Amino acid sequence: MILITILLIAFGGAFVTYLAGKISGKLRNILAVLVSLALVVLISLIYRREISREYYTLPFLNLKLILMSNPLSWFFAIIIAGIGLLSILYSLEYMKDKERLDYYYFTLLFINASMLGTVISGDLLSFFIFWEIMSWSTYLLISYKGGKAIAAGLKYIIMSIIGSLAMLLVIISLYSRYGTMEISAIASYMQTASIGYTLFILITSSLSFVIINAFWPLHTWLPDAHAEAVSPFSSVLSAVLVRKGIYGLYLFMYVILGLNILNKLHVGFISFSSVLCGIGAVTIVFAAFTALVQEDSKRILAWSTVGQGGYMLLGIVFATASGMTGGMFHVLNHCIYIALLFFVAGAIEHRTGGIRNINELGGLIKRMPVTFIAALVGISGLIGIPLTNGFVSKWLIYKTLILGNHPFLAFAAFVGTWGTVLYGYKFIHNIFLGQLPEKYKHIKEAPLLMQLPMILLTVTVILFGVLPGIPLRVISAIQRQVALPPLQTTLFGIPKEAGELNMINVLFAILISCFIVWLLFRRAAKSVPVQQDDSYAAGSYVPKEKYHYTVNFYNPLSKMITPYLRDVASLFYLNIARGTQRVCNIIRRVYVGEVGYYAMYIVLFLAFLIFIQMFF
Amino acid sequence: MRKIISLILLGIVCVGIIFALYSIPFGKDKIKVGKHYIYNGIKETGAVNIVTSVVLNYRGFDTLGEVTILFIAALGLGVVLYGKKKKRKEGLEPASLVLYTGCRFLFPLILLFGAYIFIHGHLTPGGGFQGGAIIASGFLLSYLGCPRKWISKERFNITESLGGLVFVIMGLIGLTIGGYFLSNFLPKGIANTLFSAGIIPILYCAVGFKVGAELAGIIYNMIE
Amino acid sequence: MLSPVLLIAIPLGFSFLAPLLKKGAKYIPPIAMLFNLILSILLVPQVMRKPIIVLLGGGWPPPFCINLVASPLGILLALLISLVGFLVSIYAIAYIKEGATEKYHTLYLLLLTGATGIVLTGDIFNLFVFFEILCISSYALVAYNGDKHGLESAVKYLIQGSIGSSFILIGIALLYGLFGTLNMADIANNISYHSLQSPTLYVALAFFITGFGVEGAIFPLNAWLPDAHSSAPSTISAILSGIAIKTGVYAIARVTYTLFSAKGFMIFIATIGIITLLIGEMSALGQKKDIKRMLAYSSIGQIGLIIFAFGIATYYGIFGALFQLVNHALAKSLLFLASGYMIYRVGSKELSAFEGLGKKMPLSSLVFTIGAFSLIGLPPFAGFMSKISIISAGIKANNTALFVFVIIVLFATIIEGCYFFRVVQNLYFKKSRDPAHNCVRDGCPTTQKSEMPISALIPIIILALLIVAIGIYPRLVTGIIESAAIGLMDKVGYIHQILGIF
Amino acid sequence: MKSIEIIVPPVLAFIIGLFFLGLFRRIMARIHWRYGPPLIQPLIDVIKLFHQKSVQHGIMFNIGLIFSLAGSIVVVLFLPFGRICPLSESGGLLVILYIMLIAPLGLALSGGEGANPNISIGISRKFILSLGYEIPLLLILLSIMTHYKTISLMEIVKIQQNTSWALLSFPLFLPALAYLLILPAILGVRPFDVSSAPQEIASGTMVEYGGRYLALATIEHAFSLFIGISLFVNLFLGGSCNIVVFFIKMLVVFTIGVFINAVFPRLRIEQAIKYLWRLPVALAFIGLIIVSIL
Amino acid sequence: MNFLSNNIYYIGCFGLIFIGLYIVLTKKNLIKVIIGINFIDTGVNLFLITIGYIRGGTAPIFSRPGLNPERMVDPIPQALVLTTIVIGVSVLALALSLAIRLYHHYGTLNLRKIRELKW
Repeated sequence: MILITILLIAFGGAFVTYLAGKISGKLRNILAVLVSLALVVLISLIYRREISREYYTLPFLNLKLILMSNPLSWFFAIIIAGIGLLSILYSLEYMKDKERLDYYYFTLLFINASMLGTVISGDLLSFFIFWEIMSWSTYLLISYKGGKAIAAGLKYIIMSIIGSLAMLLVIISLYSRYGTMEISAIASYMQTASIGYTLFILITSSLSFVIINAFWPLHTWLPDAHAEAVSPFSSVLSAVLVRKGIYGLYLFMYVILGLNILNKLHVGFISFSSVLCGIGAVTIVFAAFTALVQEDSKRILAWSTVGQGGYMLLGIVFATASGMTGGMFHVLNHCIYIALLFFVAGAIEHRTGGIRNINELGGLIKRMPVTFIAALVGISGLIGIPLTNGFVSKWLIYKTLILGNHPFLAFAAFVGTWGTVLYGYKFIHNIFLGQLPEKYKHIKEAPLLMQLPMILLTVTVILFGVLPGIPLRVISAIQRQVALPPLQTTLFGIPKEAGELNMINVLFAILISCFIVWLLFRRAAKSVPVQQDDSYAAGSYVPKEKYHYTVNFYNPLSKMITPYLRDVASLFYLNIARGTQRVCNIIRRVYVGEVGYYAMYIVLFLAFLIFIQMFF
Repeated sequence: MRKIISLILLGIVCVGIIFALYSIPFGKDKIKVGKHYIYNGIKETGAVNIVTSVVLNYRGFDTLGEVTILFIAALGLGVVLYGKKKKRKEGLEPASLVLYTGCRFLFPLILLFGAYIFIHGHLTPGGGFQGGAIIASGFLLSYLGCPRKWISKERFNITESLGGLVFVIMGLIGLTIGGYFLSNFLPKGIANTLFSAGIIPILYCAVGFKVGAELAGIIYNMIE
Repeated sequence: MLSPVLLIAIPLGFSFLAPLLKKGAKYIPPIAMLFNLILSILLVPQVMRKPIIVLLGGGWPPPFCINLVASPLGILLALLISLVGFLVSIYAIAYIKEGATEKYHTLYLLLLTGATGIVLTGDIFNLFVFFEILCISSYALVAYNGDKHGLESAVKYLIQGSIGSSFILIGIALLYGLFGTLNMADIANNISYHSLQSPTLYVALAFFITGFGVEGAIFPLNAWLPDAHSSAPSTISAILSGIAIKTGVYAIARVTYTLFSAKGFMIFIATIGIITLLIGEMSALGQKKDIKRMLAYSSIGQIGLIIFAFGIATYYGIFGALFQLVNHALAKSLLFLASGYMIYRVGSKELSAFEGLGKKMPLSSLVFTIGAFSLIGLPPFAGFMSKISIISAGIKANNTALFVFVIIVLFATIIEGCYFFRVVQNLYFKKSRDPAHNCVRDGCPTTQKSEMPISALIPIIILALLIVAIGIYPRLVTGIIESAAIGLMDKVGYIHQILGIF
Repeated sequence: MKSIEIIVPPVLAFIIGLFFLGLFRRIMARIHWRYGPPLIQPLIDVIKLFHQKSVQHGIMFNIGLIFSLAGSIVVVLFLPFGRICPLSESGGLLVILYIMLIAPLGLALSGGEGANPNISIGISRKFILSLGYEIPLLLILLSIMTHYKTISLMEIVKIQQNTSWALLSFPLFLPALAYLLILPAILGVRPFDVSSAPQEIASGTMVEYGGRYLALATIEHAFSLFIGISLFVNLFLGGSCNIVVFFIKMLVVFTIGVFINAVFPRLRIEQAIKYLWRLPVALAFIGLIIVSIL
Repeated sequence: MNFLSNNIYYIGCFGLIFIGLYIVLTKKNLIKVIIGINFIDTGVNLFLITIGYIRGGTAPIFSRPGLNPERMVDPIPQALVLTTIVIGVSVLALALSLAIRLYHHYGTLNLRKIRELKW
């Protein structure tokens, strides 16, 4: 009963929150926090439960709705609930003086609820229903801000509808073939399906997941949507919602089809997995370099979200213990640090009055140190500096790629990482380092309620980086569920038999070396703090406004790569959209407005009917 | 161009019709349900005029619909012509005396004739619609001939409504008494006499009044 | 005495009464429709057990007199008609202010009566008569506003409609000439003895489909629809879209399934449906200005979907079609009603005038959104359930052509999503542009909320609640739809029930 | 014993790195037909700098630099030095790659805090340049790892010692060549010293450093020299069981690098990238293809 | 010739229908179109009557005893035609009234000019 309770609390909580908002804002805020807290608690309670199912009949087409919890769904559910809670907490301050807050909280809770629904549904129909609810409610929140967000939302919803319709096709086709929608039942039926049918199922369904996960040719909705949504929601979007694609792929590839079938799916060199790998690799590289030339803090993060998806894909496509673990772990890690980074971007936006262009900022480290640390740790996680969580998962993925003899994929992943280094540094440098502009001389650190989620996430990034064994244990349970060999783990990493990674050694090495260097540093002669313009201008006059070099930070490089970064896919879709519009406009001319023609249509139709009936 | 296309299309339809009509030879006796009416009509309805018995008894529901359609037309005309500027024909020359007198003379006769037609609908050719149309022509005459003697529209409306109501109420009474809507609950009487055929004359009277009023109303609306 | 004939007789009686009441006429349609609603709900359990055959006139056995067939299908549609009619009439009490109001209400009631008659009757000519009742009253009502567009569209509608009626009549005449009977069961009986080789039958079927297609708005016979829907008063648009064209579809289904049982012809019907769907949806996407016209095109699309589902010609297909029919009736009337007052408030049918209306008319915008989502087929709204059943029917039919059609349906859904989301974002996310532009009538202050009057709000909220309720708990309607679908499939049973009554 | 193993490599690296710095200036001077400074001049410089007062710009200015040096030290701990490799069991070559990021990032953070446009430009160039050489470097490393089917540097060294040097084995000489070609870029010396061009942007990242900061930066430079060269020795020259042999190998590689440095003029950043992405990438790529096919 | 004389009634009524259709399809004056519609109506009505006709039949009225029921024409089409005539009249009336109002608004009855509603 606990699963339906979770869903009821999630959905009901959203509605109650909305209604409470009509009474008082405070009540609404408290309720929102309570609901999301309750979800976290409830979901933590079902950890370690064995696979449990709850049946609810939908008296329609004789379908059963099944709710199911298993390690996979628990893993995603806790991410969803956790990030949901943090983003609600964050919103309390961030959204304080915005309008239509009832709507905002309602939609945010509603999205969380529907995402929970997708992961704990045990049959494809309820999966799809929750998926669709998720799509449109997300749309409602993406467009919340108006302005540019409208177009972003429209782009998102159209692509998402395309994806979900593809999925619908698959689901219905499975249903009409096997007469059931239960995932486990379909999984057993699919073992005997023909190759062609399996391919159809796999390709069509993955269209939807590729879209939602924003893999390369279908990524175009994401940067806009993430950049234009309000920041707490961007973090939800980027951390959780986008990763539903990974969940879906995992579900279809491993839970429904299973390894045996996947291995059969190839034509010569090209197999389904290799196509996905290619997509992943292209996504990584393309996204990393596109992020490099962005000037908008949230857009950088959005593109990084696109890129990091590629790593996850590369991880989970290879059904080896380390690859799968790496992919899944990367989902978790990415969710943590990208949420953190969006919180950072939001905090800056909040304090500077909506500035997202990083070139206008600088030197904020002095005013917002906590935010800076959060950003630094977040970016380190994003890059994968050792001792942050991102490192462990990337390490696993690289290892899989290299040892699995896929050096070119590994190369793409590495290049992507280097791109990440570049834009990650740019993010920090342009926002936090250097000269503090005059107008931001008096801004304050982010409010406490906004700091709290950031601090929590920062700690988590480091914690999982040093003690990767904690999440890895959960992930290995997922693997056991789909009969994959689980990866052996220790608390600090991977034991020697599975390829030795020991984060605690690295931690001590770094700490000790830092200590030694620091001692050296302390012993040396003292230094005097000076004004930043002093040393540069040697005392002579420099304009106060801005000499922090930020604009076009990687100018030579951008000049070189920009020609290759034209978003061909985006243009292509735009042309399709325009073309469709044009065709529609032409088609509508059928209704010419002159009644004689209309009458002629009628007679034409009659004649046509008679004609074909006479002669066929 | 348009004409040619039209002709081609109509040609195709025409071919189809020709094929279709092969199975329906002209003038052959192919009556099926109708035969039943012809043989049992008098017995079952008491009306000598089989058409009337079909119109008001066997297919009385159609007639109700038909009355409704006319009603709709009247209402529709009212809706469409609503708010049109009423131009009283000031400069209208009064009709000549002959015409005026003729009209006044003929008007009651026409009404009477119409009434005759619909009252005897179950006996002779004719009926409510025909009678109503004749009555309406009387009003048309009076409108044309005696422009000053117009009858108020309200009365038409009331007559219309009452006629319709009588039809429906008769049907409902039939439903309660006979068990069927529009069933013939009155005694059928002796065939070929005026007071025969149960409710058919009553219905025809209602129809006659209604149609007369409606057509007159339509004419009124159009003229105005 | 719960006879289904009262569903027709009582509204007719009321409508004859209405002109006598003058000012009180506006309360007549709600009362009559409420009566119908209650009656049809009461009839449902009875009908589900066994269809009621009502004899009219002298009570002679069929085929010798007109009979009504209160089958699950008929009662389902009658229920739908009275429900939508009831709600729309409540809306109309406040909405219809100018013009010949009592005539409006009477005509409105007659239109609904005609629709009820169409779905209940078992006689082909009687069907035609009720069809004419529906058509003629809608010609008049389309012109109700009295502006040039209303008149123009009414004239066009009238010309096309009367051609269609004449075609129906020719079809009837051909059938009558062939079989000498007008009772649908009898004709069906005869046709199933004949093999379908006779060219007369072909031609009659062609005439029927063309004739009913005009009212049923299949492409290319639907040119009247966008005009009429966009220029009629919103209540009438709602009824036309929610009820009138549905009866046309019903008639087509009745003719093809029961009368002719043209199994081989069904794939053609499905093709027509798909073409209609595509044309409708694409035109709606192309129509960026006039919201009512856009909704009208969307109606065309939805009708295409319904016809496609009928054309699948399996039980599931018919089930999906009927389900979609119900949902579309609810959702589209909701949309037209909601847009009615929006248009009234902003004084323009331009889509761009709706910007930022979500703040001024929050409830109307909300229900508009719900209706739009339901039409797109997003869960948890009603449209999702029906769309999914149509798609599953299409795939289950195991036919390559139908599979391709299903993909086209999905494509059309995307287009649908595009234009509906365009409106939704206009409502909610765009700031209203020019304050002066917004409130032309009523002189309402721009910042203030200007929600609809309460009597107009209640119906649309009820409709929205219904949509959500059906979406969450489809059992509300699926029971009767299932038996209706079975009834429509079961031609032999139909004939047997009617002709075997004595 | 273990503790000595941990202490020895950084200390040696410090010494060797500073020695290389001195040697570098010396050789350059000889090539330029002048006497250079004494070999221990860098050490003297460092000691001297530690006693000088300096200016600073904020907390990150310090921490970044500390991190940077610490990162380099940790990298050294990961590299097999002769037989000694304290952290060989903690993740192998992949970890090295990532920890190597700490040093430049730390420097960049520290420099970024200085807010001097020269620094920013320097950092920007440095990162671009690093992207430039990382691409061939990654290809090289990948081909090695793929070829030896391991990610542990110790293993790689061991296999080479058992068979033959990678430089001399068939497909791997291509990546080795590529590595040699990009070695100056890795070491940050001419022709790839555009990021710290003294004449143009006043030494770039170093411009605000003085006193202990400059000292630490110099040490860091020394370490990075050591890392770059020792990586080559380990990867392609089979490492060594013996510290002395190892040192000699490093010396040879270093000298080659210095000669290249001495004869080429400084490249502009675009030219550098173009250079790095042409021949070395092509070589490494071909190598990788061959490796992955074999 | 025999064919013609056998089917002259059919030819007549369908002739009317097709003429009416042709008018509707090609004429641009609204009044003419309405007349065309009326043509169609009339044709259809005639067709209905024709279908029920028996060669040499009498009206189905037993106005005096001794009429041969076998010779009577079908009463149903006659009843139907009664209805359709009324329908035709209604449509005609409505159409004409619409035409009147339309003329007020557009000042013309040319259907090619009355096309503000399109697309």
